[in-house]
Amino acid sequence: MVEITDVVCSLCGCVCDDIVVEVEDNKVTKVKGACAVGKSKLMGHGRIESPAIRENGELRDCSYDEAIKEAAEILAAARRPLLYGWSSTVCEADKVGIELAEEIGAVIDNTASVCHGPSVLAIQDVGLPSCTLGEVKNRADLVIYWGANPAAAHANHMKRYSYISKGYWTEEGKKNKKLIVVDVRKTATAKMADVFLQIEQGKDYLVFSALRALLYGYEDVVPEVVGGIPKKDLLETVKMMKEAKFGIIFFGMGVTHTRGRHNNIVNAIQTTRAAHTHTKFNIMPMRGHYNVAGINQVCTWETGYPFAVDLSRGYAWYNPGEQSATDLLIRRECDAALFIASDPGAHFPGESIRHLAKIPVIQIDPFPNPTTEFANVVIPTAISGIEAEGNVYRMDNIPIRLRKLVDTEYMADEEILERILEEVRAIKEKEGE
Amino acid sequence: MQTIRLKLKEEITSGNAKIPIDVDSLTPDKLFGKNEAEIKAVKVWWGNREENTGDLFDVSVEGEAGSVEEVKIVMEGDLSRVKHIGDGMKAGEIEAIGDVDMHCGAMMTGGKITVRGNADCWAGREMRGGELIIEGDAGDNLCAMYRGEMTGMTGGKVTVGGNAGECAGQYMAGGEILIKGNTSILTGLNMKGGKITIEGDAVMPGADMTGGEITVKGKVLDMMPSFRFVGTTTIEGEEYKKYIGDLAMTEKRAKGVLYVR
Amino acid sequence: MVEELLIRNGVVYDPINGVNGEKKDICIRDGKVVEEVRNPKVIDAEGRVVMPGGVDIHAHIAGGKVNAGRLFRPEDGRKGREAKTKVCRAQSGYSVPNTFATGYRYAKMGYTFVMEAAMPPLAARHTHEEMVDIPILDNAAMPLIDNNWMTMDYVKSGDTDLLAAYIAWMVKATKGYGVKVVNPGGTEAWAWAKNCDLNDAVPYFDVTPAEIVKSLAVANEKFEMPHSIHVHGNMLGHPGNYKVTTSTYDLVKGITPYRDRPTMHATHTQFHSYGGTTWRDFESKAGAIADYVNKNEHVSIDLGSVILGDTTTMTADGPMEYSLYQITGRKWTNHDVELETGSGITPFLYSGKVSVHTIQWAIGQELALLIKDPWKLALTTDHPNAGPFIGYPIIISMLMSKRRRDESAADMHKVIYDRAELPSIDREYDLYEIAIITRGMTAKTLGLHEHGKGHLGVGADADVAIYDMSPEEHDAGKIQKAFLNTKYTIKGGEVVVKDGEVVAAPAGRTFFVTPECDSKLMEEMLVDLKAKFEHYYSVSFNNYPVQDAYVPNPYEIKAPWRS
Amino acid sequence: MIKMGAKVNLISGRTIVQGQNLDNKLSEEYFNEVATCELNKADMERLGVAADGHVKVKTSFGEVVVKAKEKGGTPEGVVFIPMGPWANALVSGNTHGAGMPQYKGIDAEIEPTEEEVLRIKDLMKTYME
Repeated sequence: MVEITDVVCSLCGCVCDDIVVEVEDNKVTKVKGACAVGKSKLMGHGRIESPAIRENGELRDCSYDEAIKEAAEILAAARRPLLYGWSSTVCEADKVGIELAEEIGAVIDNTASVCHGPSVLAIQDVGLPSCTLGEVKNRADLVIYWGANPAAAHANHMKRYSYISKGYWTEEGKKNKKLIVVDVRKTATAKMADVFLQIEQGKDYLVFSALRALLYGYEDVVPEVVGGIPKKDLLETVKMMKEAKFGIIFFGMGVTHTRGRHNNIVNAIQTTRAAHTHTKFNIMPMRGHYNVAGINQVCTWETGYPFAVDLSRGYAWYNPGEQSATDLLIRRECDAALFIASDPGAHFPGESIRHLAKIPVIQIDPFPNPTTEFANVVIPTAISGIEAEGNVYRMDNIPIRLRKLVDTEYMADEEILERILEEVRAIKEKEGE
Repeated sequence: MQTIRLKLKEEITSGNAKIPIDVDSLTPDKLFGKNEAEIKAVKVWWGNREENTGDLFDVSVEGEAGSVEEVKIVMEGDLSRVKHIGDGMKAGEIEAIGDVDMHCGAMMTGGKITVRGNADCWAGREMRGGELIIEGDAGDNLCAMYRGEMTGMTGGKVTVGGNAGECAGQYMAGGEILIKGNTSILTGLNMKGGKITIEGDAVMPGADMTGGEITVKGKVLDMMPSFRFVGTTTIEGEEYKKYIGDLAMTEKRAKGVLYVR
Repeated sequence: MVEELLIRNGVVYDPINGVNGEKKDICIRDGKVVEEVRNPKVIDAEGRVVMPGGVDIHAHIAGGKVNAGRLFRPEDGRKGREAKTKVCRAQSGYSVPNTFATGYRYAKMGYTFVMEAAMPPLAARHTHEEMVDIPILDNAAMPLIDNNWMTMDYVKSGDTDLLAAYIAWMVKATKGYGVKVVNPGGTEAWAWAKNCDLNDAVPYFDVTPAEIVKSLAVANEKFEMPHSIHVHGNMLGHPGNYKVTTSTYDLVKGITPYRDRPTMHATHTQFHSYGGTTWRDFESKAGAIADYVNKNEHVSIDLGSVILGDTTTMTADGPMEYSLYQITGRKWTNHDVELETGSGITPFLYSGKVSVHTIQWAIGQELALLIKDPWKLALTTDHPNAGPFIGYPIIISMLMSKRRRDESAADMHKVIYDRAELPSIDREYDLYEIAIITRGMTAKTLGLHEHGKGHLGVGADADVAIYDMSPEEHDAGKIQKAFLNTKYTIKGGEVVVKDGEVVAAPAGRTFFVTPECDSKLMEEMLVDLKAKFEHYYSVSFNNYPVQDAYVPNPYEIKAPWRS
Repeated sequence: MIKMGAKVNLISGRTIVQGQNLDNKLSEEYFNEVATCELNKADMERLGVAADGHVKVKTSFGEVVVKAKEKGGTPEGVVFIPMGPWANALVSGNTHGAGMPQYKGIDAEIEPTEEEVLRIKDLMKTYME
């Protein structure tokens, strides 16, 4: 048995890096310090066992070479290919993916587009006053979760970084902190709150604007109830915000997924800016996958833009809502798709999945999932953070290197993509002759 | 007068995938002075490959034009995947028969576009001048800015016969928009100049506006909680409530005017 | 196979070797300058200006805040789009170009080395990931070590040996190049939405910025560090700050450097040379700063000269960016980094119609023209803060042409004639001086001349820029054009730019310094540092240092302890 | 008021068990967690559906059968289906120019049903027709 310390969890945007793992016979046998969700990931699940190609409706096992060649042929022939996913793998693989997209004139998009893509759009409107998670741990005396339920989605978040954690000016943990939760439902997180604002579904935008008006001192114009929340509760919230020495808003998909989308986030950020005229206030998206922040980073420094990048003309054109994966699919725009480290079969609207059944689909993933059901080429891969190492970015954009814990026979994402790129170039060279 | 007819060939959009064609190279000012053969040879992007216009469209030219103003392009066929119609156009006329795809009339500075159908998102994006008429519905982000910019439409006139989607006129700084139907959420978001008239209903209009004028002749649903009521006004014989806002931008900057019946 | 190249008959400006416009051949073998070659490929540089590859001492080209700048400015991205070619990747951006464009555009200007001026240690991996993606250029990055809690603790206890041990660990852990200081104390104060002047106490830490600067300078000189401390002082961008600036210079006056270089490099000095009390009576104090630099040897500066137009400002100086955002009301991003530093970003438009911007524009050039010895200053725009690096050729043409300056001033706000000195200065730079402020001085100040950069002596890296202009050229427009796109840029003996086009894009190298510290001292320091990780950092100690994988093309410089 | 074919506001989102089975979607555990619809007690009663009884949820974009599950803290008239294929059968792909489908706040109708809940593979098959 080998004990490995300082293991980095490759599940959610918290990227906890203090996990202890026991490995026996090249298998993870025990996990300490991870949350229930992270532990489940590190302990492992059933795998896609072999590369496969669909023939007459059934997947037939084949070699890596054959699957890679087939994938390359599909991509090289496509007039409007989509390369999507990228958030549950390492930056090294993402880089190759972007190069492949450039080579074949593809649209490259990542899971941010159905997660915190709206947050990115909002940042492009107004910016983002934020900080690293350690800042929150050491300084925050007011924590607000808005449309986020870390108790279910980021189970270590409060303990490591926010409400329950202990830091330099917060050595007594939650004792001297306040927690405000804004949500439609009284979630497990909401039950811990000092103040729970139960908001009417879809009314977030109005509530943010009301808070801003109050933070700037225009109590007279705000109606008695906004978005289902009584004005007196809004006033109390504003008082807490002003009196805090360091406030932080964490927001989740309760805000990005609902009516208003990115404009809800613009308004959340504007609220933070309004609060900042009184005291220190920051805001941070609760990023989902462990490296969704990373693909946004890599895609930005390589193409200039974080997601939904159209390289069909050889340069990058960026317009979420036009080039994002869901739009391309529902509008039936793409004629081939590669999915890596993501599962649109489970996470895209049914309407857009329908098109996937009609075009060639390549799946690169360690695990079988709904996407496998209609993939034409399936390429199994090593699990980043367990079987392969590489760089990832935490939700606060801090880069951390995933460790390799066990050996594997599966090819890593980076290598598979490099091989596909090589094949594509060979095909193109041949065509050029 | 000269009429250039461009009819999209049926097979282009009849496959499993409907791959859009970008036609920003097919504006009256860019085609002026070209004969039929030359027009057929103009390159357009279809997915990740450039094609000849003549390979995608049936092209015919009637009459002569002495100036760009005398050039009229008529587009026909299934235009629902034809993007950037009249994008950047400076003068002349385009008539699109049927529903058109995104960015119709984006960045146009002059001339006239008539869409005899619906227009998808970003019609009139960053429009600087000229006239855009959409007889049907407009999609989202009508006359808005490009991502990250702080200025949308600055001039010209846009008329929508039906409804408009979300964020119509975002960051609008000048010009006029008339919407005869209803609008979805956040019309005139961040507006700083110009005029929007909505004959139907609107949801949360005027949020974060710092200038310009919005008139809603129908109902306002989810009125912003950060506007100040300042009295009533009569417009075209009807009484309207006048609000200024958005105070969420601070009083100093809240110079937008919202009229609600 | 031996790769040989001969650059024939160029007019060479190589200030480090005292070569001032001599017609000379340059022989290259295996990426280095050599005495002679036998069977070379020949490049005819007849009558053209030849210089060593440019060395930029201070620019923000890679890392968290640069990328945050790209991410939140798609409207900047749409400005510089170029499709991929057989050699080049797709390009985008103007003030915040993507990594590929950054490499190509610098190379086209004849630059072959760029120093990334601010690396937040906790995010050092990010800076390195981007630097690897910048083609052609050799580069390095300076970690921020001034607002760190460890630093302030040792400044307070007065233990500069332990501070030196911390510097050694930090520079090594981040694979960094030297000690960067940005608004010492003020950035920590910003974590509470406050700021610090030079002699204010930092909230909760009971030290002053002045003490931080002085202690860091002392600690830095305990090693044979190639570069001095690199300082962005307090009160950047505030009217009347020139007194803070000279007071900051005074702090390191008595400290002996390890070799013949200053003890402080003061960066983007334009932003620190302001008179007046508010923006209303704002005026240039470039004269006062130049006077100080002329009379003293312990400080070098770079300009931070303004390029008119839209840009993206970004700095670890969080409170400064907040002030700027409050003036413009445009988008604003801030990112405070636990126990270490912070950053702010906001777009900004420099307009020649605005009085303040006009004076700022004048100050950068005044500094260059009033400081007598060009070896004391470097050409920068603090890219992209005062303007993007792609504007360097504009500044070069201004410095070389009084006429161009006068013509430009005539189009600007008339305040330039009342509250700036520029219109009355007649000095014009010659090509030798331009070569000094763009390669000679910068390589020397960074200590890179000992590692093959910034000159063309035998043994130097074969980094050469051949500009398509005659040494006699006086037309400012032609000078600008020549410096924007070289006839040839040669990097490590390989032609990377020809006739203004990138023809090859080899990977660059990352330079980093390894300070060598007494192991007992290191152990003692590590006890304190590990406690900080245990209680306050959100990343574990063992996951903190930058792994070797992030520096695939390393160039290590050892900095021994000076016993 | 919820009754047969009553109008509700549908939201979707994460749960712990859904997260634990992200890499294990073909499992029984994932099915049991994700092919469910959470309602508050009063709505369950008014709808006349028992725990683990089946309900059919319909929107303009699709319909799906899931198990009903009582959950406190859910407001009246709001129903929650964990994010996954069953919830997504009901979601519109229109992103309103933002790239993001509206996964929360969808007008839906709900009614008790005797129909079976589709397994993941069968659900996917419906898209291939």
